Amino acid sequence: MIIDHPLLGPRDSAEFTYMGDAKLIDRPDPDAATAARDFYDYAYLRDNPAGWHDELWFHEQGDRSWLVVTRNTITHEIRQVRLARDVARARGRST
Amino acid sequence: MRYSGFQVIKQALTGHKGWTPAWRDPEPQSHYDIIIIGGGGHGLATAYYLAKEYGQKRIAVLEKGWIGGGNVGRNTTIIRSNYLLDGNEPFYEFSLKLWEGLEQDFNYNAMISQRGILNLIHSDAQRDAFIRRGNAMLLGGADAEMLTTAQIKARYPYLNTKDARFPIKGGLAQHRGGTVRHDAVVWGYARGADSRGVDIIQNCEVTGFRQESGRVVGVETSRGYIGAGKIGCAVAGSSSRLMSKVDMRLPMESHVLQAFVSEGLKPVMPGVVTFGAGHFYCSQSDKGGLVFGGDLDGYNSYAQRGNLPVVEDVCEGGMAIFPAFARARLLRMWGGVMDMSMDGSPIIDRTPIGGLYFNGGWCYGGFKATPASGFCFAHLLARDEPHPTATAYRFDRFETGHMIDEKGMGNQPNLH
Amino acid sequence: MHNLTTLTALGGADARVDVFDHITIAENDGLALASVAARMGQEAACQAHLRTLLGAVPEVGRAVLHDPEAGFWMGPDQWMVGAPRATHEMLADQLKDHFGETASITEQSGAWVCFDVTGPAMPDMSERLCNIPIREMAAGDVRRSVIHQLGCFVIRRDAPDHIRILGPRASAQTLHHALITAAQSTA
Amino acid sequence: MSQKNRISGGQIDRTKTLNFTFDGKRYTGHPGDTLASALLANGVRLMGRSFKYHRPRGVLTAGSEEPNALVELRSGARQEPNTRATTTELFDGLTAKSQNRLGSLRFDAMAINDRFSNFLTAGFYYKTFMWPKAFWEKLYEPIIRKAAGLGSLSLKDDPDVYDKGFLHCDMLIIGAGPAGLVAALTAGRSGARVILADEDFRMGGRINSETFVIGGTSGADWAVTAIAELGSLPNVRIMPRTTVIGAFDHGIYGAVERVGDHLATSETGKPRQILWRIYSKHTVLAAGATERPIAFDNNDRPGIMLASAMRTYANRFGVAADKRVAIFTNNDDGHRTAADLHAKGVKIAAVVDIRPDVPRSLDYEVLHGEVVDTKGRLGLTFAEVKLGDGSIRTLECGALGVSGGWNPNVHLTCHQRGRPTWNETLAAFVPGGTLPPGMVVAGAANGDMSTHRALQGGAQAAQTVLDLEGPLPDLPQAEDAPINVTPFWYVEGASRAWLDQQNDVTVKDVKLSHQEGFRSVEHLKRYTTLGMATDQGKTSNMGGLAIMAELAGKTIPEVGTTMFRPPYTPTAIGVFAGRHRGKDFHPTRLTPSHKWAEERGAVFVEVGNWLRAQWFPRAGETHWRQSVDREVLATRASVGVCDVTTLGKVDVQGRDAAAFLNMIYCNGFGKLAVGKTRYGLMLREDGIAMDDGTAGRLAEDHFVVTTTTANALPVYRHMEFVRQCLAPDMDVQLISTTEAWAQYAVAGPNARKLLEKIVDVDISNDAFPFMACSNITICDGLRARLFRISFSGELAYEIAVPTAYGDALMRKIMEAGAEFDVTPYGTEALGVMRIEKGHAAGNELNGTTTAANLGIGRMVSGLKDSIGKVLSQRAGLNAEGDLRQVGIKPVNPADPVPAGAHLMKATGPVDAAHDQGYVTSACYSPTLGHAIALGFLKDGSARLGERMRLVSPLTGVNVDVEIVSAHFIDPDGERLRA
Repeated sequence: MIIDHPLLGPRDSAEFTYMGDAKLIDRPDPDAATAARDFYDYAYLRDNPAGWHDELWFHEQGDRSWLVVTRNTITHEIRQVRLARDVARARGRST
Repeated sequence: MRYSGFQVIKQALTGHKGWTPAWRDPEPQSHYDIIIIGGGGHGLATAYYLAKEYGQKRIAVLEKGWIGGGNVGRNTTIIRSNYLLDGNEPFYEFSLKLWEGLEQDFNYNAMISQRGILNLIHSDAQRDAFIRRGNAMLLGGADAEMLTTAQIKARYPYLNTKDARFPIKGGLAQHRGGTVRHDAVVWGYARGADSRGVDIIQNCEVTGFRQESGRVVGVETSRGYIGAGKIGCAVAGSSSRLMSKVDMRLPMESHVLQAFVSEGLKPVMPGVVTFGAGHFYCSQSDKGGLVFGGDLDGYNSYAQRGNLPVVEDVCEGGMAIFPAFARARLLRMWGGVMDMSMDGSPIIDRTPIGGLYFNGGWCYGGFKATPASGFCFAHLLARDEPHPTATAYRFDRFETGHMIDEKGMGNQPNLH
Repeated sequence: MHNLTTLTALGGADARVDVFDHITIAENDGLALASVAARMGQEAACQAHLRTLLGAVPEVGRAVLHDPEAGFWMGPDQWMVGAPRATHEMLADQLKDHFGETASITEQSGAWVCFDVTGPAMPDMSERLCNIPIREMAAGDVRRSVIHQLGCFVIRRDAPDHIRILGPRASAQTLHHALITAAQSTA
Repeated sequence: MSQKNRISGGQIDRTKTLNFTFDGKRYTGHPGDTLASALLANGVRLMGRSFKYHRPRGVLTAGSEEPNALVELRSGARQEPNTRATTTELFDGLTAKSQNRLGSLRFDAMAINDRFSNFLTAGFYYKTFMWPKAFWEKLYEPIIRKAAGLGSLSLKDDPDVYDKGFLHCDMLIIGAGPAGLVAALTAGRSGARVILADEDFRMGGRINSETFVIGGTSGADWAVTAIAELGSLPNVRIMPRTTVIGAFDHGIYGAVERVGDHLATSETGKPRQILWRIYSKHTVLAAGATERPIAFDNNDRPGIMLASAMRTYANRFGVAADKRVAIFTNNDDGHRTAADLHAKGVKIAAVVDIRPDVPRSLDYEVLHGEVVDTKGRLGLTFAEVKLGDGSIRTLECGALGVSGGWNPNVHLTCHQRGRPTWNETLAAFVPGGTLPPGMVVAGAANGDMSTHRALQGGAQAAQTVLDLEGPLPDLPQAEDAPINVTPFWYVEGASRAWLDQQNDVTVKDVKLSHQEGFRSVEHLKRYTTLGMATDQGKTSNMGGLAIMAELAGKTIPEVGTTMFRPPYTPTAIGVFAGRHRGKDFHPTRLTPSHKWAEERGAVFVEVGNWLRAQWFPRAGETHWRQSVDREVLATRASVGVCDVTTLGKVDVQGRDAAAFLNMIYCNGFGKLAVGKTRYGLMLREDGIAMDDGTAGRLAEDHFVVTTTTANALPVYRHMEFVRQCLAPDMDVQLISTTEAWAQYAVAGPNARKLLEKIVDVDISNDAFPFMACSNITICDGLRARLFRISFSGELAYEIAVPTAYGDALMRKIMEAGAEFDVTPYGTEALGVMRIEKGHAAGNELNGTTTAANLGIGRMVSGLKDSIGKVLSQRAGLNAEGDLRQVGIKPVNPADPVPAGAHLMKATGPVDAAHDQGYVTSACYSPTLGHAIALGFLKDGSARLGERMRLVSPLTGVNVDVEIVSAHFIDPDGERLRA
């Protein structure tokens, strides 16, 4: 597969390490009353869709960016690639 | 019809006119006591044991395509029970024991061949871990033997002990491990279940569940609504997709695993060998093909195909230990969609929804588990309590912290 | 001044050169290296310092081939700066002084082995080594890529037949062996 | 030996003669021949035996779809089984053997199977061999296995080398027939970067096999001219002998170039084959079409081949399949073979056409009818024809060309999601569904069967994908005749009609499969093995599908098609591995003192990709334990030095560096003073220990984090995840510096005295106490880092210098330490000392252990958030009586306490149900004079002093042990603070 890196352009997916569901960006509040349940959900339950999937790839043999890749798990088509850092900021992790 | 050598001769002499379909092709009835979704190895085995061991009647297996089209027909056919952890070893040993009597039990030659499996050791830490595992196997009633490099070399003289990057320092053998003709397992269970009255309904895709007051009462299918007292799901890589229809999120991801076979060759591999310093394992089929595989492609996938980097990775592993295989040719590669769980171990459990039961999360170890998985799932469906060898395979183990993590990789499914 | 002597990455006292018909592979032992990572909120200031140092800020995937300091882009807000070791043994300290609080500087001199590959068969050889579109790359293009499983930087230099490869120093011999076999296989 | 079937013409070089042997017999051929064409020229029809019945077989085809003519090529370590004679380029000195036979090829004892074929029908083995139970493995299976398989491996290490590489282009053109050549010319002239790959050694594809005229010249000559022009374009790469084996995601193609297979031996250093990963923006698939046979009784005798193959042998190779041939066809193309061979003087016994309105010929007899049977034990002698009026006619012929129509080679269109669609006119599948992105199909592969349409299709494809303006280029004149096929798959008969010749699947087998309910295409394939042979059903699948359709009362497209999977043709496993063999399997990482250690005769051990000194034997030491014991004792008595460069190092800088470490470590780092180091434990988010190490604070905003050797990469990746994804606005910068610094542990009571001779600073206990760290200089000015940390339990330091100075520093330490008898120690002594000290390492941090298991549960700070904190509190990880790390020692000091052994209560059952724990790490402690071990024991911390039984049935150990503290030496840490 080829991942169109937002900075570097097309790169072979073999240069990347995969971690899966981009929901892992949304780490729950450890101080919430529901933290135990929230972290269980965060760490273990996955949507695992057959279709479009936001997922984390690390450009290990490249610029060391974590990316959020929107990929179709049936066709492997890739629709969007973003820097995970930008996604994290957009999801309110800037504190 | 009972299969036997006599029958084969009789039919040959009478123009093979008497052979009948191995299983019927029935129209779905309006209601069954138990519906199994998924006509793979586990689903068919479940139906078989429900009928045979648990005296259940009015059972149907619903398969969206043709039976055996999923992972049971796409794996590398290895059976073994060389597990480490308490939650696993008794279950897999139960499975191996079931394999050992299976052909006579379901009257089908599945070519179960206990030619042994050997895990190569390449470092002292690996030896320590394998000794611990071998001891766990022996203490659990399975068989295990530690082999020296010389003993291994006697069996595999062409093993690379000359210039191996990671020298071979021995191996853990399970002689009762081996291989089985995978399709025959499907057909044997299907035929055995069918002859006990189970309806095997192919080309029947479940599109939804009908629920009444927190309980499932039937399934919507591509062939219409079918009512059910209980429903068991055994759909492997499609688990998340199916269970999302009842709004369940599962502790698993679907990943593609590739497998490979070479052209037919005269016998060179007596048993199964796994490389301990790379991703490669190999056996030789009765037809002569080297059957081999390695690691997952590594990304979520519902496509039954993989990509080139893993092919190369696997062949590099192969060449690392078997440089004499260089001129053998890879004939065919294919992929199966694995239900990779969060700790690498399966789930056989009730769901929060009444009457709905789940069997999945087999990662890439589902084939060897087929008999025990079917047996234990049948037990759960029939008795509403877990089979004694499968008590640890609970949904809630992740929430309570009772993971069964053989590889120690944590909640990273593609590393199990 | 200390009297400790260095070994090259290949373990020799002097840098090694291998000459083939159409390829020359030369170990380059004369580089001092340090990485520069902009501090959060100091990106513009850091780039300004880079500009004064190199004459320009290396863009994504590019090098600025400048003397005595040269630099290339490593990652978001991160660059590698190199200079002759003979004059810049204390490069990291020099850069710390230059960048002040605008950047985190990390000494990298010991982390890399450097090979200069030159000759008309260089593109053919590159195609056996790593997944970069060597024939489309212009002078100053930099690719981080994999050579024999090793993460390397490949820098296309000014001369059309010249690439510089920075690879992990501990695997210098593996990388060298890969280059030699590729040269033999190609040339 | 004369080439008795050699006729005029062909693209072979008759000025040179090549010698070769087949089954030990000498023959000659010419450059340009394949092994198959040369054998046929020499009158050899019998080339192999079938898989199951061991039927005599000859060539069926002239290409890579060949099911029958498989040989063991070459000898010795280069022996290559199952090699298709039809694609093997002849070279001087070639040797080949027939395979899958017991005895000679002519008298194969296994042919007895053919006599029992009625019992060996599809799937017979599933129904028998079950009794008695033990007999399957003891008797039946060994016989079956021995009989199965085709060729043999030499089982010697392949002496040839393989290479891999990457190519990038604008357009990949697969197939250099008329469509591919025109596509390449069109694209090449536009300046696009083009790769033109063809599996054949001669570019031109089908036109090399035909007598067609293209643009007023012979097709073969036109191809030569086209190739010459392409060769002059610098942007076009022409790759003959290159098979594109698979179409992978996003325009990545796998291709195998056979660089040396046509040579007697590859040049030194040059690969036999290269696996190319081709990255192409666009692809034109111009892979042509494959002719398919018609099944009839005994249609498998040597001499019976595809009509197009017969034409190829005549036109391209100048070989007549026999002096007297017949043709059996259902389409006009079959007649071309008769016309071409007749023109070359070959006697045409007759053309048999199933169509009533057969094309007439003045040159030979054309019959309306069907071939119903054949004769000839080792080669065809007669074909029996049932004429339209029902009468039988026997044709004497040594070869029979069969033409059942053409199947476009759609394979690569299906490697992803494409599913071919049915074309009624061609009675064949053509590309359909979702093709691989960027791919267009041209020529016969697209169902455009005439040369004219192929040329047009090729030009159009190139223009379309490159978005070129303007009209199509002028194309040369070429034939544009339709094939006019009438679908016809098999002739009803009483005997056996082969579909899959290699796997011996007959029409009857397909019918039986249907009768037994194996009706889906996949069931048919799996039950009968149809299409699973080395040719992957290229000539047989369609026949099977057609018969299934007929039996099911469906159309062929309703029955469906089986999946086409890579590789397009079988591919050597070696080429997928490329250079990654032997020592080159993985890179090797060497530490800065490697050369020095080699000089001292160190024994090295693989630790991941690192090679580390395991111990340093001295003269007179005959067992590794002697060396290791000495190294431990010497270190504990005076001072030792160990290369610890392999530990992972991550530079952490920024204003938020401390806050960041607070996040990744479960224990606190916020208050760590500058100049201090702290032990840190990282958890995974699931609360399990991930890695441990130290972090030293060199400045307010600068830490150096160390990781274990094994986890350097995953820990760095995890830290970047936390930085970029969880804390995107922290001011923290990370960079791995593992290889930037050479680092040595100097340990032992004299460590300070030694280092004082090297460092430029005060390292007295007051100035540089336990857990201090600092940037310093050594040896009058060399920059260095010093950490006062101890893995051994001794007074110890770790000192780091830039890697290039590593060798010099090690020599300096040895020189300065001479007065203390400084002893270099390796990983074994390192391991012994850390076990003696009770430090957890990789064997303890096995991915399932918690901080609590390690006895450091209190380290998980409750005062702050950190990765893994919440989930580490789950009940299952904090159960009463859970595993705790303990020390284990034998009651009898002479007994071993091996790693991997399990702990049982002193009395009571020894089984899995009563398992109490296990040994993680073990060694002989020279300090204590007996074996010691670390392990995990249920409720371990409450059981110190308990006598237990340690068992390792696997290795025959069963000893009494005592549970003790894991800190075997200096439990209060006096030494390391000294």
